[in-house]
Amino acid sequence: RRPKPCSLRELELTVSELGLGYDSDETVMLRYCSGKCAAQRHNYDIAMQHMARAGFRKRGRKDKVSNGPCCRPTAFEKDFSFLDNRSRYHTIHNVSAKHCGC
Amino acid sequence: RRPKPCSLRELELTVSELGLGYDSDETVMLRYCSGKCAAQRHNYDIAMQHMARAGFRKRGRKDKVSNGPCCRPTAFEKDFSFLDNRSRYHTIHNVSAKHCGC
Amino acid sequence: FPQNEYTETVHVGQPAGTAVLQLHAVLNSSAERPHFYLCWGSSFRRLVYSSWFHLDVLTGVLSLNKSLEESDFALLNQHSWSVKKLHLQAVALSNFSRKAPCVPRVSARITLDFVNATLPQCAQTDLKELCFPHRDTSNPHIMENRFPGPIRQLRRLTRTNVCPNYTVSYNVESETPVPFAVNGSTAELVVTARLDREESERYRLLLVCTVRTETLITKMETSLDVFVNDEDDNAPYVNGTDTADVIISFNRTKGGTFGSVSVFDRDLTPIYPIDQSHNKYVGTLLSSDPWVKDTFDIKSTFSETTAAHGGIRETVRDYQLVLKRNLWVTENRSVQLDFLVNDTTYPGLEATVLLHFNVTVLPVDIRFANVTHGFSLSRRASDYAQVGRVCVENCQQLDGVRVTYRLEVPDRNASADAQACHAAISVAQAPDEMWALLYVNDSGALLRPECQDLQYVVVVREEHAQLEASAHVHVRLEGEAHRAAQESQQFPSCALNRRRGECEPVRGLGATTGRCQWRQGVEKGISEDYSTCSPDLRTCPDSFCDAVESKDVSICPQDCTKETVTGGHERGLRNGIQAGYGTCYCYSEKCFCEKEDVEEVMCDDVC
Amino acid sequence: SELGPPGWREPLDCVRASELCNQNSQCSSRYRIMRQCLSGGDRERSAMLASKECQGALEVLQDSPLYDCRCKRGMKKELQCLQNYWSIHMGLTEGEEFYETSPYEPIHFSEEFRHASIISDPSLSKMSPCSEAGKPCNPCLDAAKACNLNETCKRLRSAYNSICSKALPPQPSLANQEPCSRKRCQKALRQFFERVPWELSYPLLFCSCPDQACAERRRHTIVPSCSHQERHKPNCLELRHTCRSDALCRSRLADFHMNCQMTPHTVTSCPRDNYHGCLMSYVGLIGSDVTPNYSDSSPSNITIGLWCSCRSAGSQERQCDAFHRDFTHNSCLKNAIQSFGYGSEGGTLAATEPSSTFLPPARPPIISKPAPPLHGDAIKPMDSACMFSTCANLQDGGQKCVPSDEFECEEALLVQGSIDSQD
Repeated sequence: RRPKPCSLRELELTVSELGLGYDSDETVMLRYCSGKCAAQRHNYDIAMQHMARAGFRKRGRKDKVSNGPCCRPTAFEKDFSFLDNRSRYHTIHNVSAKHCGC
Repeated sequence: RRPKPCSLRELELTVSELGLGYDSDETVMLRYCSGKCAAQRHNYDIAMQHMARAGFRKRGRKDKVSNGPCCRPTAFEKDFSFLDNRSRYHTIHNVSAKHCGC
Repeated sequence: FPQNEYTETVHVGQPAGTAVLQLHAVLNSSAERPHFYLCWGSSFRRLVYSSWFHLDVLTGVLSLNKSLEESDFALLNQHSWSVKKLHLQAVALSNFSRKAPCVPRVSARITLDFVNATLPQCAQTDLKELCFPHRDTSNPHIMENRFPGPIRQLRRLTRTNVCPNYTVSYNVESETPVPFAVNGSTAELVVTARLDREESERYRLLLVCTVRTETLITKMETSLDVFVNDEDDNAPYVNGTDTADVIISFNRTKGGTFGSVSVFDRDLTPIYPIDQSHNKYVGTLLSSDPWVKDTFDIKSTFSETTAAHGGIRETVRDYQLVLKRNLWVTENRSVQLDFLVNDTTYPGLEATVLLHFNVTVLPVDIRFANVTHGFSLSRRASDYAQVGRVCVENCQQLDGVRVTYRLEVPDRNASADAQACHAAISVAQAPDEMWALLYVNDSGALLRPECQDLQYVVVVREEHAQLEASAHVHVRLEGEAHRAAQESQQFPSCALNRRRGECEPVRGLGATTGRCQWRQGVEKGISEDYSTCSPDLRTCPDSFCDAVESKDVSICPQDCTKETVTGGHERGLRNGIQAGYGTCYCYSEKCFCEKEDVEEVMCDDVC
Repeated sequence: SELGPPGWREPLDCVRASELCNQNSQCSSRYRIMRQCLSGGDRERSAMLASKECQGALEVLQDSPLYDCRCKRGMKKELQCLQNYWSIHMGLTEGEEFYETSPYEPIHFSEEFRHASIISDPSLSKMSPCSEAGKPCNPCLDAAKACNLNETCKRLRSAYNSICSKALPPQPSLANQEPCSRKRCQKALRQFFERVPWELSYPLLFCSCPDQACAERRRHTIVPSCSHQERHKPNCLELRHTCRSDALCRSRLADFHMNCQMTPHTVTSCPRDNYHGCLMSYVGLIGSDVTPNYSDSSPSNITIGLWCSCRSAGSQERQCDAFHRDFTHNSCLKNAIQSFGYGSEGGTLAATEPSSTFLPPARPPIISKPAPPLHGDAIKPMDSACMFSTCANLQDGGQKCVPSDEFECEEALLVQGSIDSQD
């Protein structure tokens, strides 16, 4: 199956399932970014891929480098507020993606 | 040793060593981005880290997601031209970073 | 002047009246008398040394007007303490004149090295110095057909009194007889006859100087080349035929050139300066027929050749018929064109040559060589798969003819289903191509059982005369039909795939067999034989973005992409990838070429 | 008639000189007349210049600062300065001089240039493998490496390379279409040589080459296929005419002629042995209509030429040959290139030797036979004459000197005794 390009996806889950430590059964539509960014690579990335494999080691360099753009949020949805299971209000910033990009 | 933050680094090598396939002994000052982006993470990243470990599998999702911003070039140096070992000119675009960012 | 540069040396201490050098002028006739003047170029009047010299009007001898002192040397603000250069200009007029302005290209330039030292005594003087002036690099150039006479003073006038008891004499030698001699009394080199450039362009002379002292005879020799300048004194002539028979048939495009007739001229034709009035040719098309005037022109190109005998340079002009417009396929005529070539600068009578072009314009039939064209096609072929090529007869030679192709169903009142089947194949033609390509327009129709063998009529139409011709096209479908109705699918681009394993199992846009085809490159560096996944290796990649491929860049981005390619590569002349490193693959128009031997690392493994 | 305050006449740049002239009514009116005198084509210009009015204008302008104003290379408003210079000097010389006076200020031999041969620059000599015996040596590649490690040099080199090597897609409609955009390429080349320090740009051009690969790289430095080569070679005089109708090109050509003119009685055969001046004016021509380049890739024998021929030059063949030979057979230019290049051959031009005007490099460049020191017998007579002597009492049958194409013959052995007795 051909890997899909970088795009916005969504999953409905409870606030507790977010793993941020809040205990609340309220649900949230979590939007996140996933997929391939191969089409957005540059000569830089091809060179980094080659250097990471051999070039850096030959020159005694241990730098870790990224060899391709990542599928990341380019904008987040507005803050999300909810009542936890002890009826206290909380607001979480920048947890759900609005747009994705490489 | 504390990991260095995302920054611009440079290394002098021949064009052949770039690994793009060009055969030229001319040298180029390759600038690249390396280092940690820990300080730039959001709630989104923490949630993604948690979901990647368990959350997605529970929901039958196999999406691969990035759990933190990457140290990447935010701008590239101008095109670089050189003569290969058969005295023919080539121009490479976007091979050397000018600025880095997370 | 036979030479436009004169050089000599003058020394401190030489007295007034000392002869420095002698100018000469070549005469047009025996009646002419040259008058020599130092000419007052606008910058000359200010030169401090302008008054130090005198030029004898009749003899052309330049002499010192005053004795040269060390103070004179110091006056000149050139930064050299040993030798300074004095620049004078002179003109030769055919009569007396009070004030002679310098006329460019006609005046002679005199350069004197003023040495800050006295003339060496006889004992210190090298004998060669008595004979020849210092490094005289200016060779005489004499216009042909001029009146014989002296062209150069051989004696070194500034040294005549250095060794009074030596006798210096000159004579001239050459391997072959030459029209040159030395005047024993005046020691001038004399041209003894009118020269003819078409006879000899250059004379290689050997100047022999004999110095007799009491005890010794010394001979000094040096070569001198005398060049003969050209004058338009030869009429144009045709060597062989003055007629060209031209048949115009398939190639009838504007700018097309036909036939050739050569006109020779023993004179030279300077390519530069263009407006030079030497050997200037004018051609006239002698025809009042408007059709001829609108349709034809004569173009000439000239080149310099060397004549068989003597290797003398001469000119040859080739005259060709040129089409001023495209000829229509129906035009059918014969006409004789006369073209008058005139050497306008040749004074004689026979300055013209008449050339003839017997032109036959044949009509062109627009027809297909074969009445039927048979093709086979896999039922699994994808959209834009190429079926084959159709072309009118002689289409490779046809030029200047505009034709368009269309496909029709043979039976006009065929059923809807039959019509739907025939929508499977369509035709495409590139703007400047004479042929057309048949390609799959609806792959879904190919799979339907009711779509058996597809029969078409291909019609070609010539744009201007609206001539049409047709032929029968039979496409035999191979492979299994599918019961279920098939909607046309969305095919991805074959070029997306980066390995054989990904490429060969999948369908792709333009795949003739239904599957993409993998090409494995073998070379190490950047090569035209790069690895890639293609819909049809016969047409992609072939560095040519054809009429079907240009309908959708995803069909063959390797040939058609206009975007920058990432990775080691060489661009095609118009677009596409001429050569690539390792494997070339493309996301729509964005192409990459890189070594493919490692599993792609996901970015976050690294962040 | 004196046009300005006393002492007004020290040489100014021609922009300032023209401003001063325009501030003086008499001068500015003559200046306007002069420009009209020169506005016509070659033919009308001669007639116009001979007219009373133009001659009068010239008389006045010769006393103005415009008469001996000069321009500086790379100065602000350089082109305007050059245009002002020619607007009067074309009138003085009435056009077709073979050699014209350069509008640029004389180039003085800079000590810094002579010392800064590649070997004495630590950052480069470390780079040059030539200094280490046995290692592959390609000074031209070293020069490219040095350039790539300097931001300005790298940027401007990449700029001209990408413009000059970008092929224009073929357009059947255009008759003799250029393979690339030549004008943009030439401009980018000029900017490279004007803005990059010569310590980085000259080695790219004048590196010395031990083998063909290096020489081929050197020949390609200025992208010849685009910067000056055309499908049909023009006539060299036509090339000169095109150049002389552009103020910048005309100035650079005059500068080259002045600084690279072969001058006897010098060691390098360059005027005042100033080979830096010759190189500088040679580089000034690159990116103009008269762009010179190496004509082949032979490592040892440097041959420079223009992309033109003297075929079909008619009676002007000699003048055409003479113009082209100033590039193809120029011992000053050849020596200048070798003198600069051999600076990179490790150790030949030791900067520390006692200073003298010029140290001949290890492999002597092509120098005309060293002229004797200048004293009373100033100039030696024709070097190419053959001399035979016999005793006066013998038959007058001295040997014959057969003329050959290039008439260079070693001085015949003199009859011993008979000549020596004379000295």
